[in-house]
Amino acid sequence: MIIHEYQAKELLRQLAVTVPGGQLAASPAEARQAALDLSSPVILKAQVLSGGRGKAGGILKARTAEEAEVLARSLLARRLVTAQSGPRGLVVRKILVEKALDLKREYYFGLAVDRGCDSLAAIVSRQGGLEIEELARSSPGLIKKIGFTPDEGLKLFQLRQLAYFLELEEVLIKDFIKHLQQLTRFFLDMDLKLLEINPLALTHDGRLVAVDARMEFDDCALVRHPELSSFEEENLENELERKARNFKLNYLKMDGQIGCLVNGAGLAMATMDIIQYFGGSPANFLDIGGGVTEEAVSQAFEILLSDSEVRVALVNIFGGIVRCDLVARGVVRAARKFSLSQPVVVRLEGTNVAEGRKILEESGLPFHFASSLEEAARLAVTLGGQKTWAS
Amino acid sequence: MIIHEYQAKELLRQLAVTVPGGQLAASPAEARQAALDLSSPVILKAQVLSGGRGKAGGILKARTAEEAEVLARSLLARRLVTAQSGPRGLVVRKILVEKALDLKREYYFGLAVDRGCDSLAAIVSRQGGLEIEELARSSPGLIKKIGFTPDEGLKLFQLRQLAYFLELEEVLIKDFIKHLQQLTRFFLDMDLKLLEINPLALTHDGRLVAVDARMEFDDCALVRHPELSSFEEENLENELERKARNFKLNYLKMDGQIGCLVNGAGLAMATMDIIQYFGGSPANFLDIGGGVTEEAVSQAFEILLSDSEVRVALVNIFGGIVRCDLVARGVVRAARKFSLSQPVVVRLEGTNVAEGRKILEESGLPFHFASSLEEAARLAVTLGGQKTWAS
Amino acid sequence: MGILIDDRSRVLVQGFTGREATFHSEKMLEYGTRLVAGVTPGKGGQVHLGLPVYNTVEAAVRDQAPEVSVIFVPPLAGAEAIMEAAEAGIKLIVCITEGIPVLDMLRAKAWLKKYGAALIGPNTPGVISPGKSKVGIMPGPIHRPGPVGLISRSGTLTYEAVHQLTSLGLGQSTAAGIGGDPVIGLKFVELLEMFKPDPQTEAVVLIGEIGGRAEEQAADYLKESKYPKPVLAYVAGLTAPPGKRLGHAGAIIEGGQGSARDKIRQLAEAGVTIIDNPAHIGRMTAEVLARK
Amino acid sequence: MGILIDDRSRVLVQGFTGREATFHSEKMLEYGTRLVAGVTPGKGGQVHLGLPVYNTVEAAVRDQAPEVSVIFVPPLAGAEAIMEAAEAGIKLIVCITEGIPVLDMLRAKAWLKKYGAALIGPNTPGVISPGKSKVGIMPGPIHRPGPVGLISRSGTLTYEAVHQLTSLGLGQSTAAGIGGDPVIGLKFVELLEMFKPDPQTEAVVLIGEIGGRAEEQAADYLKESKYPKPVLAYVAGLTAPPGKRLGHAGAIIEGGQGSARDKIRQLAEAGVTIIDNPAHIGRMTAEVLARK
Repeated sequence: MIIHEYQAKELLRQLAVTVPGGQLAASPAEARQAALDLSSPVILKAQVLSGGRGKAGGILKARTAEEAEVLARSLLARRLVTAQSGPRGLVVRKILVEKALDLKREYYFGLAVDRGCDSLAAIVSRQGGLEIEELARSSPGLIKKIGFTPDEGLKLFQLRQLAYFLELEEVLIKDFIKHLQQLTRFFLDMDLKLLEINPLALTHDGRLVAVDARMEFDDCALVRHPELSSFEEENLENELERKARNFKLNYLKMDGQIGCLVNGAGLAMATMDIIQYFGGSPANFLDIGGGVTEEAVSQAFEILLSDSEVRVALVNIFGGIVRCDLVARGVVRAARKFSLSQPVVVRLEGTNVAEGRKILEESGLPFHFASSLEEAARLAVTLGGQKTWAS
Repeated sequence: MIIHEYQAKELLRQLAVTVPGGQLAASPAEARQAALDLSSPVILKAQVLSGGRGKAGGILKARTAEEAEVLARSLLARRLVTAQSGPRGLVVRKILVEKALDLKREYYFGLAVDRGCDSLAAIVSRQGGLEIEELARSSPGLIKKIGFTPDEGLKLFQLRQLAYFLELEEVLIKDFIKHLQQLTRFFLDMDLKLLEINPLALTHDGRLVAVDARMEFDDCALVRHPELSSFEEENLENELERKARNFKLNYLKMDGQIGCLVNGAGLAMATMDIIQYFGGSPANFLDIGGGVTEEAVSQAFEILLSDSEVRVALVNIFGGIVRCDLVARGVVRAARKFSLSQPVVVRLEGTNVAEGRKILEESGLPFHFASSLEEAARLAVTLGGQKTWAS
Repeated sequence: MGILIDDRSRVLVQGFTGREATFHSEKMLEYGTRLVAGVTPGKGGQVHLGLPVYNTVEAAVRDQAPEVSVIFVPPLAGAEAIMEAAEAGIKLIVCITEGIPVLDMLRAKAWLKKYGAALIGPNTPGVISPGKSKVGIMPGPIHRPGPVGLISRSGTLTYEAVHQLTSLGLGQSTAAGIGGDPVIGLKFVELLEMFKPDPQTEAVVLIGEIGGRAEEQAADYLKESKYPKPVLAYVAGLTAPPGKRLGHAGAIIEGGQGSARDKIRQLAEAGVTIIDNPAHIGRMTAEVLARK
Repeated sequence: MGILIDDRSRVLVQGFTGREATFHSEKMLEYGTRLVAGVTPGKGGQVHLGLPVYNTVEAAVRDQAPEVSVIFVPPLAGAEAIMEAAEAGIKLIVCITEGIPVLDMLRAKAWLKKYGAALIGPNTPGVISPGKSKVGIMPGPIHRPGPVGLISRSGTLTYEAVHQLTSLGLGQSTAAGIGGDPVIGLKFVELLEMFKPDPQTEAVVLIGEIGGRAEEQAADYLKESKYPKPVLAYVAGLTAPPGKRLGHAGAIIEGGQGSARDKIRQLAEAGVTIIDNPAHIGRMTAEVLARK
């Protein structure tokens, strides 16, 4: 679970890490008031769950309260299209208005799961502001990475190594180390997968300030941290995704016209890929998972069909734990409720395939049956009747 | 630093570990009142910093309040001689009066530094009450030991192994594990070297109770735990030892007549050994350490001389970090103050030996000089004028 | 032959008496897997599916000497179960459990190093050496013994691949799911290394997906080792949007790294036959084997 | 020859600019020890005693390539200093610091394993190969090069032993203090193993004391290895009362174990010549060497 910048900063503040003074604004008027309260100039930062906001025009400077109001109106009116958001972009519901700071130097600090080493890593860079992956390519010499295990944590001498690598002034080092210890503790206690402060800036008056912050919590561990559930509620981009979450379905809205209902993440990705392979465009990723109920399948199919862009649905099930008959019953139930208008291509294989087929056939609903993944994908693309407009 | 049973039990109570109801008594009348408050029968337990109290008669059962008073009077009147106390025994200043419990089974539980493996160990035994070393010799099959590191701690599955090894009833296991987790956390957080609950008893009404408890804290880590300093104050057996502690001197009172002042623990032990080798008996262990000051040497020599049993003093210094002249000055200062009555044998070697010798010679005090360890020891024993009466 | 497991492998089930474990243990027994015992804390001494139940793996190992353990416990108990198996001396641990927190898994991995145990998973369908032993939850009947080694990060996509192979008459030596999580045990490289000397295996199919660097590492390994058998690969996730988690905790394109395109390019450069359509896994494998 | 250090050993000083470190570094330089740099966080870039000072061991190793580090830092920083040295690639770490908490040392020991570094100490006077290099705080002038290897758990008692040897004309190949703490690095066994092939060393003297099992382990090792050189031992603490800490954190008789009497008996059974009077260490060593 990724949380918003303003939420991450609130957590940092609780950890006694300095963040810029700021206020959250949901309207141009609130942005204006925030600029007045903080005294201009201020920075307006669109609160969307995506990196690359700056390049996408989601971070703007306002010299006056009036300018803050105008800029806030423009931000709130549109969807922000970033490198990660997909072409539809992301709705800007809230803006973080922050006091503009006079920065002397900008660093990068991050704690992350290092999949390559099966360890955790603390990463700093002498240059901040850019994406760390970009920096790693362009200027690896500016980056220092120290691996550590959850049990051992970061040792004091390692924190000193990071501090001296950044060439921090001696007077800042003690505080820097103390903050890193607290952040590491927080990372471990709260099951984070990523904590980035970028830039971590040195102001002209000699303070280290977290100018931007990004936190990702481990979804698998959220059950250990009920205090995070409010973030979870708040941050689902999409109504359909929220509904899917309630039924423990893995659903992700995309930009095509062929809705997919699949069991298993790998098969679901492969299904999307083969749709594209044959010139179609998937409307979503949807993995119903292994321990699914008939009710959840029905909900999943409803969610899929409620996407108004879906022109054809493709059900691709390879029954293992999941039984084909259970899926068939769930699909039929949802289709009946929805007075199905789109064509539905169904490919069933594996556990209880005969029973599943029978249920679908006897439903009287207009299902198109395919006997292989290839046939199913071709048929769906044909019925979808057009090439994708996504790249 | 070893703390008293009643102190250890207070700490256990704070960790939500069940201990018998009890009151501390410093007089027979208090013991009587405690027995009345707790309702007899009660157990009276002499609070001395030594194992083997039971065998030494330091743990007694009183069926009535009157009996409690009588037994408390006898305990408080005498010195308790245990297997570890030395022949002089230990003064009983306080008695822990506890409700006698109806025990069904007795176990052993311990957490300790395992020097053999350079790790920590959790140890349980199906039989409690005895010293664990004795049990390890007589019935190793009743003992289970699990090693762990401070960073990894004890894993849940290891705690289950301990619980199932003890053949605890299923209903007790959850609590047992929870308590062990808390004790382990406490052990690690507070820098313990030993935590023993022996016996850990199962009562007839199905509760696990810490009937006796022993805790040793790491002296080197006490500076991290200022909250423990009150225990430190309270628990020094001997006035001289207390005074020595204030000057960071390692002093331990023994039962002989030859007082020793030495630099270095190994050399101090060797000095005691050679005194005994030649038929004498050391009055103390005293290591003045490496970073000692003239003032501390003076205090050390005063402490040594204030032991009324000391008939002769032996100063054995091999100057390395410690300079012989500094020691000489300290010794002279104390000797002057004390109007020295006992003979003092001095053997100096190493850094600044000539200056040291000169200071002693010019003091006009009656020092006996020896040029080697052997000569010094022989001379001290001769001047002491008698064989040791200690074994 | 095949790798990892065979008909002599003695298998323990952790979390034995649970609903899922019971269902799949029955299936494994039906398949012929040599289950010897199960562990469920608090149920020690019971008999379940005709097998003895123990409170601890330690006790089960002492009495029944299993070499392999398959884990069906709740997510938050998963890492502990792995550590318990390793400490008790189990040499191959197959962890079916899905949703183990990543910090837990990092702890478990550090632990495994100390005990020299191999881990498959977590979040895997398991391992099957068709006709010999099935340690996992995959549908047994779709498999046939044969010459193809299969290593996959995915579950049902593996079934799809096996189904295509079997439909064309191509059996499998061993099919192993390595799991879809960010932190897993054995990866492509280690299993490729095991397939290398296996006389039954004539070709290896890799089923990869976006995220992580396991495919890239496999490419490096194959290039350096001059791998003696043909290798094919399908990588899922060409259409996946960056920065989004797709079902598998591991399936996410992170900061431009781990994209399907990159993985495919690197595997191709290492001489791997790329399968660009998931419906052609069987067909292309048959072609490669025919060409040999 | 000798063991551990020689005149080519490049030595780093951790906690370099402190009072004690400065004093002893001067003495080491006087003795001819090849000090190449020092570390004091916050003083990087300074020059101290003519040597460069670094903020981190990492930086010092990068620039000056020391192989040995000697640690003079406060007790609560001791374990960290050991870990820092090990991680930076230092292969021999001599920790003079006294009073490091035991849990800290357990962490440091686990850490050392990962990096394959050897530790001498803590709470040791250090190591000296007379005439070649002195890495520690022992008084240099009492030593002479010669045929006796010395391994000791004590500080000043070692000086006493060396003094006796040198007075009788017997020099030392290497004298190593292994430290008086409960958790230490190399012990008797590892150093005996190093002395075994050393051509300069003709006899080894062990100075033990109560507490722990290092002497017992040495006895076991000597028995099993059929050690080819004569070994003598003095064990301090025959008069020590049980259960009391005698100066050294390690010098305590625990629950009837680790008594001087037991250690002496086991060493004697292993064929070690027991020195029963600490004033006879030199004399008895001379006798044993004369008999050879």
